[in-house]
Amino acid sequence: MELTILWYLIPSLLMFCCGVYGFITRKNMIAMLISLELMLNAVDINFVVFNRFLFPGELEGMFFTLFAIALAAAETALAIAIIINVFRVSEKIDVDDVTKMKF
Amino acid sequence: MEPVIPIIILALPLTMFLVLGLLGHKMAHRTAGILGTLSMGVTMVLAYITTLTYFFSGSSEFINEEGVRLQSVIFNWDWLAFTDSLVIRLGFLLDPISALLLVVITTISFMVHLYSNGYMRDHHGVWETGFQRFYAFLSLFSFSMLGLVVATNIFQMYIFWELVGASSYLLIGFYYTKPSAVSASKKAFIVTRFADLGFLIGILVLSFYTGTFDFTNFTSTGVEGMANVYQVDLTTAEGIRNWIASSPAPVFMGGSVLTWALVLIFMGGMGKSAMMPLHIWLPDAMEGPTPVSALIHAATMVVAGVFLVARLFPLYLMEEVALNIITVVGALTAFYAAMVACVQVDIKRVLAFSTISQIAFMMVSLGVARPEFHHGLGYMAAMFHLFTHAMFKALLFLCAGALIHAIGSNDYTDMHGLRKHMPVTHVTFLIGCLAIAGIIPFAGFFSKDEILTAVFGQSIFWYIWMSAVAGLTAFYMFRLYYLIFWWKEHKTPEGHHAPHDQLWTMTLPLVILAVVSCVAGFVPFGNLVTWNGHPMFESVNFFTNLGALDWSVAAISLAVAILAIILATVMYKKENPLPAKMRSALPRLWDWCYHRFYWDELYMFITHKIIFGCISRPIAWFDRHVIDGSMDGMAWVTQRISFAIRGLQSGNIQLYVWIYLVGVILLGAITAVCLL
Amino acid sequence: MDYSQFLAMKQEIALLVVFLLVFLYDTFMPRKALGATSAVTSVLFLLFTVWSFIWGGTADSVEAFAGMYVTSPVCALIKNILNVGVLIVLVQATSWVNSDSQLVRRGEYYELLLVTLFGMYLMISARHFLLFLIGLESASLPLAAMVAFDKHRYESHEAAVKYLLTAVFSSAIFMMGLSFVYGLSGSLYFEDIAMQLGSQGDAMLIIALAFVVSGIGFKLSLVPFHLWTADVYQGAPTPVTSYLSVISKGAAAFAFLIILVQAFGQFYSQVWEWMLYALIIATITIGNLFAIRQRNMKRFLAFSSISQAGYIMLGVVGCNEMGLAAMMYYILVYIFSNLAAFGVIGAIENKTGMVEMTDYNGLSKTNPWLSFSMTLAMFSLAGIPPFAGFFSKFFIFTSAINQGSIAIYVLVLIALINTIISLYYYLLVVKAMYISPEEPRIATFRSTCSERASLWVTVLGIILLGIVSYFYDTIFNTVALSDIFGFIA
Amino acid sequence: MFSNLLIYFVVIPLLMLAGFAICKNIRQVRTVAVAGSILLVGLSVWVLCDYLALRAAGNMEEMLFRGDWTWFAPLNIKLSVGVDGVSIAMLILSSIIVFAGSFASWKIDDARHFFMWLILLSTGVYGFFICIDLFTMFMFYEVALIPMYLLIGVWGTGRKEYSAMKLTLMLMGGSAFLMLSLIGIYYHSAPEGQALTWNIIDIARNVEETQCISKGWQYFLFPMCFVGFGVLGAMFPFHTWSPDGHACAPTAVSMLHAGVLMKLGGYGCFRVAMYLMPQAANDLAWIFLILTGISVVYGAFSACVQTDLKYINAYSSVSHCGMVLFAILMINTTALTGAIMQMLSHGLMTALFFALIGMIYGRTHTRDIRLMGGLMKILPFLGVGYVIAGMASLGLPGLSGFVAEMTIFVGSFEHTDMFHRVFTIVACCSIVITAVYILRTVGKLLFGPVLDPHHAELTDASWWERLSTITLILSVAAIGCFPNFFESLIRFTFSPEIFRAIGLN
Repeated sequence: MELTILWYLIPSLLMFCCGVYGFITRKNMIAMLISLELMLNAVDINFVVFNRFLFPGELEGMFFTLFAIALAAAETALAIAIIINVFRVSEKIDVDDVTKMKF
Repeated sequence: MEPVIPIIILALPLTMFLVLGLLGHKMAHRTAGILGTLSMGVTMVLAYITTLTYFFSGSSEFINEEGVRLQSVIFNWDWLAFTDSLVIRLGFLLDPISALLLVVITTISFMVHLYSNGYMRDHHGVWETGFQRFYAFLSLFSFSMLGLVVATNIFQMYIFWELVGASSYLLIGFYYTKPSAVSASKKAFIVTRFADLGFLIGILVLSFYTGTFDFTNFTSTGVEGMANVYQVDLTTAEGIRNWIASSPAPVFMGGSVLTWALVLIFMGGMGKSAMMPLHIWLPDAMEGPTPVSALIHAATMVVAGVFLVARLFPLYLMEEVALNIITVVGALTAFYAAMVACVQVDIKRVLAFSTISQIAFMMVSLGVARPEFHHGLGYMAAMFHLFTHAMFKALLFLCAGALIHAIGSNDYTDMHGLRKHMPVTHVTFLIGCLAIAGIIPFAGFFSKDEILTAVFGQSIFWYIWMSAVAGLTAFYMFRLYYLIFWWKEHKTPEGHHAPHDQLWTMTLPLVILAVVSCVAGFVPFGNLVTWNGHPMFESVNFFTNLGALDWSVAAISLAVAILAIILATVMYKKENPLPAKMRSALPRLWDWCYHRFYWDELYMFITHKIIFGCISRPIAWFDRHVIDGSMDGMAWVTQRISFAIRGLQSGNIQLYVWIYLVGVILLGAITAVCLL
Repeated sequence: MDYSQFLAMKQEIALLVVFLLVFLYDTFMPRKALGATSAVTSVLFLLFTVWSFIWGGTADSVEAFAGMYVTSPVCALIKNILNVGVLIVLVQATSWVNSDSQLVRRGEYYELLLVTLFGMYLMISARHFLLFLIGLESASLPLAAMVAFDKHRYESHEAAVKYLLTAVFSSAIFMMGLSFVYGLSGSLYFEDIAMQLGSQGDAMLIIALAFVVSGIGFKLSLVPFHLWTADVYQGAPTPVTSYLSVISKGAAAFAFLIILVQAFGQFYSQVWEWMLYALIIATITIGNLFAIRQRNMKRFLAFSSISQAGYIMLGVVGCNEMGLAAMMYYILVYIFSNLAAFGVIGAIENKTGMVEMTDYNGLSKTNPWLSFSMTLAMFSLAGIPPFAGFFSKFFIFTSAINQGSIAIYVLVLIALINTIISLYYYLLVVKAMYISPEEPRIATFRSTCSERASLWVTVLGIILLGIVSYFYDTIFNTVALSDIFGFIA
Repeated sequence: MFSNLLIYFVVIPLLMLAGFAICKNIRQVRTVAVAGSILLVGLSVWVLCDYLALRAAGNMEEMLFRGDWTWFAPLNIKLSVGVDGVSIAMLILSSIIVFAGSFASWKIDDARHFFMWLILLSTGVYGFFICIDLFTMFMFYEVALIPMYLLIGVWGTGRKEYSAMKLTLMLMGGSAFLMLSLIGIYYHSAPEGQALTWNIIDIARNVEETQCISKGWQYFLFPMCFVGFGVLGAMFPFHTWSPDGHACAPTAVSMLHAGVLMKLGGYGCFRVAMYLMPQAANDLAWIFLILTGISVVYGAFSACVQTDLKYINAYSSVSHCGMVLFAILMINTTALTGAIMQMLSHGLMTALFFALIGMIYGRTHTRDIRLMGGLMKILPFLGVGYVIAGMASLGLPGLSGFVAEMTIFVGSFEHTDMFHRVFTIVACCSIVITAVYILRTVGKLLFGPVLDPHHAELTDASWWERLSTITLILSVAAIGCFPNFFESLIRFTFSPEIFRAIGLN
């Protein structure tokens, strides 16, 4: 059977939604970070797929994906560092506990 | 006539006001008194000169060949130009009535100035505090009153009208530490101010439709060949009436515009001349020093209303209605005031009410005056009575002043039997009483007789009515006379010296005025002051007035007066139970008269309960709570909202992201829905 | 390839040079020489700023890398405006950076800051979404580190977490949007996107546009993408907050306009005009409503800056040279006014550690000059003449109304009514300082010379920027030459 | 630029500000203040004389002393100045009141900063009156508004924080609408294809010749403009800032605010709203006539029951300023002349009132008339001054109030229809109510026995107080005695060939 573009787009969309869902529901910040990664990767898939199916012969999407991966890595590193800092200071890693500043 | 003298007549009192007002407290009392009196004397002399020139010089700008007296505008300066045609001018209009009023005002004013030198200090010669201020205000008043009577246009009249109001306010409130005086002055000002509102609106209406303020454009036509000289005639007034009738909106709420204008203007007159129902300020005005009452509230200012009507008389002739209203108001007021005067205890109040009643006489006589009847006899009579009344009423007030000064009280109950102690005052007061009672040959007799004749010519009913009022007048005046000078005298308390006649400064004016009151009646007014300047008699001599009497009327009024006097004698010559009997016979009537028919209470109710209580306070409340509240309310609501939505900023990242997401979706969805 | 086209990026390169110098100095200089780091940086940056004012600009727009990167007089100008702001921030930061708690990490602050600035340069000059994304990320990621700079303050870390997580989330959304745009247009060049998309508006594109807008709206902290702002501003060290509040906002605003106009210009008036309406009204109103209640000065200024962002967006609505000029002028004035406020706050915080509004009661009695400059800042932010804020507000409203439809009048009226609310809370500060009868809590002190210098500059700016018409005229003339709005039919 | 006389109305205050900045002690501050205000009075008189000379020489332009200096070229914003009779009258008024005010606040504490803000305020006022460019007018307008906040907040009394905040927010709220309408006017200031302008005269000409502001736009812009200025003119129901503000403000500020600042409202209504949008003015006048008619009577009535001297005067200001707007809306030469006269008259009179109230308050430390009495005996000078002010306020001939009110009434009466008639008569009634509350106040405050024995040893006015009072009394009397001079000065502005924007005559 023929694999149309949808076969790729729908999973990536699902992935994205899972990421969003996870980000909003999980209380552990590391878990939230993982969900973020899901979202970013979904985006990458989108780019690759669009490039591959709609505009073959160009590489713009691919390149974008490469950069995006790098950026995602950087973000993760930074995020983890900061989360560790928070843990150091407040002994907590639960997102509900980092709500000192509000209103 | 050269404008120099007229200008000085107006300028002198004004300067005196400024000088005494600004520098007065630096001067010695005596200096201030003398200064004021002298300047007033000069003014009086100049006024006499002006008047005599007007009446007897026979110059062509004052009288034409067939002996018709003319109106001549001595000078007329632009003061304020609203539009090209509507210009307020300050000028000097010389015609019979203004000339007459010049004499009256300056004479009485001078007498009062003289008299006050004595009156405004106590027995030990200690001057009243604010003596200089008193003279300053007197000068201010004289200035304003003179300006009023010589006004060339109705707006100038209004200006000085307000000024006399203000100066009377200041003079009534002269003893400003006395609460009663303060409230009296306030009352006087506000009541007259209310009347002036009518006057003002009347002026606005009249000037809007006629496009002018000048009296000469209302009532007279220019004499050809002579600038600034006019002759009174009806054609102009008729022209105005027809012009208004042909204007787009000649009728306003039933009445013709002209009627409205005239009635409203008359309302101003009612206020100043204390006609019912705007009379209530005059009795209280007696709180002021007695000379002031004599000058302002008996002789001059209160007749301003009469003068105003007389000034516009040809216009009033165009509107029968207005004249009838004037008659009715006058007649009612006259009777009412006379009734009240019969039971008052305070002698100045008695005089005040008699003043109201006498002015009402003049009003009535203006109201009944018609050209077709004896060349408008009523008009002449009114002016005549204005003159004589000014003299004898001033006399009476000054006598009252002398008494009060001697006794230190306003109540006749503290006086009784003073005829031995104060002979001069006694005699002059008696003359005054005879004059006002209308006993031949005193001044009052002639003027009042003319009035009654005029009324008789117009309607029998009002004639009877007014004769009754005349009787009442004689009655209450002699009641007052007996209660003051007869009856058994009080024991002088130890340590007090017995009452006695006052200084010459105070007695001299009494004597002069008494003499005037005796002879004034013989002045041949018919040839001097008539509504259109036409003389009434071909030739005049000392007995013209006697000759001109309508003896039937005269006899009746004389009889009525004498009867009234006899009645008064019987009741009050010596202490007897009759008055008490009468009082208990008609308790209700007595009560009502004694409380002046509760007019003041009514006004109190209207002002305090209705205007303050039902209008001002609610408005103030509304302002504080509703208007203010709404503004504060907005602020409050904003605060509340900002407090209510603070939950969005919960500090929880996931909620932030959630809102973010919803925001994005909404943004996209709404836009999509809107566009596709 | 032709390396000479790197020369087009001379401002960026010069900035990198400055960055490297600072880095090397910080790394290899002996300990005792490090005391001068701030001075060195400031001087270097001052030189760079002057240089870029004089030689940094270009006569006309220059493309590089097949049009991924474009610089033009306008871009140079906005970069210069940012430079001025950054310079002030650097000077203000001095005393904080040299305080004991920060001593060890002194250099890093500057390095991170310069990197983010570099990122913003890229955002401004990018004409291709990849480059833009790189700029965006390199402008926002180091900022997270800077927010977390205060190692010993918990708030600092909490702020950092909030900032980073939400930032990444938003950039994910942004990239998702991009992917759709790419799918629809087949290109990431702004021009090509504009061409390809033509004027076809299908739902998918609108959703994509919403995603993109939200991504940049997050940087601008437009409601409802603003929720991180208050917490981050409050938690971050004051010099970082001030940097965050003016510089990155300015860069983002400009980039936002470029993207909307050049990539989605064809849709103007159909799509994003309405999005902007909604965003502007929400931003101004919500920002003000929250600001009313704030008592912490930094948090208060956070919300005030949110509503200010709404006013800045009015310049985009205008969507013409006048609007762009008004917007840039507004950014310039806003930089000065806000930095004046933050300068005072920072000075006081460094001395006493007080940031509550109630701490400012009776400040005028003890520190008249500080309160005076604070008052000027507040008046300028509230748009009171004769201070610069009035002019910028007036111009931005004028440019917005240029469109002339009643809808715009309504929009501007709402904005104007909001200025009353904002006036209220700005006056609250003045009231605390001048009117409040309580005893002053802050004793008289003498702020460091760097702080005073920065305050002088900002106050002068507040007074002169408006009255001296040179600044606005220059901006307008520069903008008038640009072809940015060439796409708008 | 500095060859133009008018510019000095802004330059002198700015120099004064600089002077205050370098002043060392109170003496120097006073010197600067007095010197500056005298200079300003002199300047305004000079301008007046020049103006009359030019007119006499037959110069018929609507604005003299014109000057245009480009400011923001891209938006065609100019600093363009020019005056006609009306503005000159306002300038004279302002300088007299600034003069009197600086003497009235002789003993204020922290005089340096006080005068700085006060003079900044007056800078705004002067600028507003000399400018004929919408942008600069608006800028100066707001410059004049904001110092009030600190002046009241810092130097005020009573609920000063609340009042200051309320006043500032309400006035700024008004100016929000104003700004929108001004920008709107700008975008319709010229027909298609011509350069837009902020210049009032050009706009008026364009409106007259090419109807560039269409009727619809006028209907949209006029109310916003009129309300915007009307708030400052204390138009019902936007007057509520006035009582509180005045009650809490220090003497000189009340003087300047009630005397001059509230005139900005009336002036603006006439100069911008009516002048640039005549049709709307003609068609919508009735709405605002109702509002102003209400505020005339409303203010008077609520003044009747106040017990705080400043509240009484504030409400009477509401009534009198309502009269100004009322007359402006009558849209005919006489009424407009009356309106300007009323501005002059009310400005001086109310400044006099507030000065005296401040002086009395400074002695008795109360403004409650129920707690005072018989002051005439103790403070004769202040008492007499107060009576004169009162007489002016209730329209006694020979003082300014009478002239202004009569002109207004005569002008308003030129309308024949029922609506205008009724409202004219209602307005006339206010003079009686005015008499009521003025006499009530005077009676309670000055006359009668001395209520509080402590008042017995109060001292009468000092020389600076006398000076400031006498200045104002003289000006009030001058207008009252020689009205024709002022009226002709003003009326020329409305003379048919010049006053063309509002299509009357």
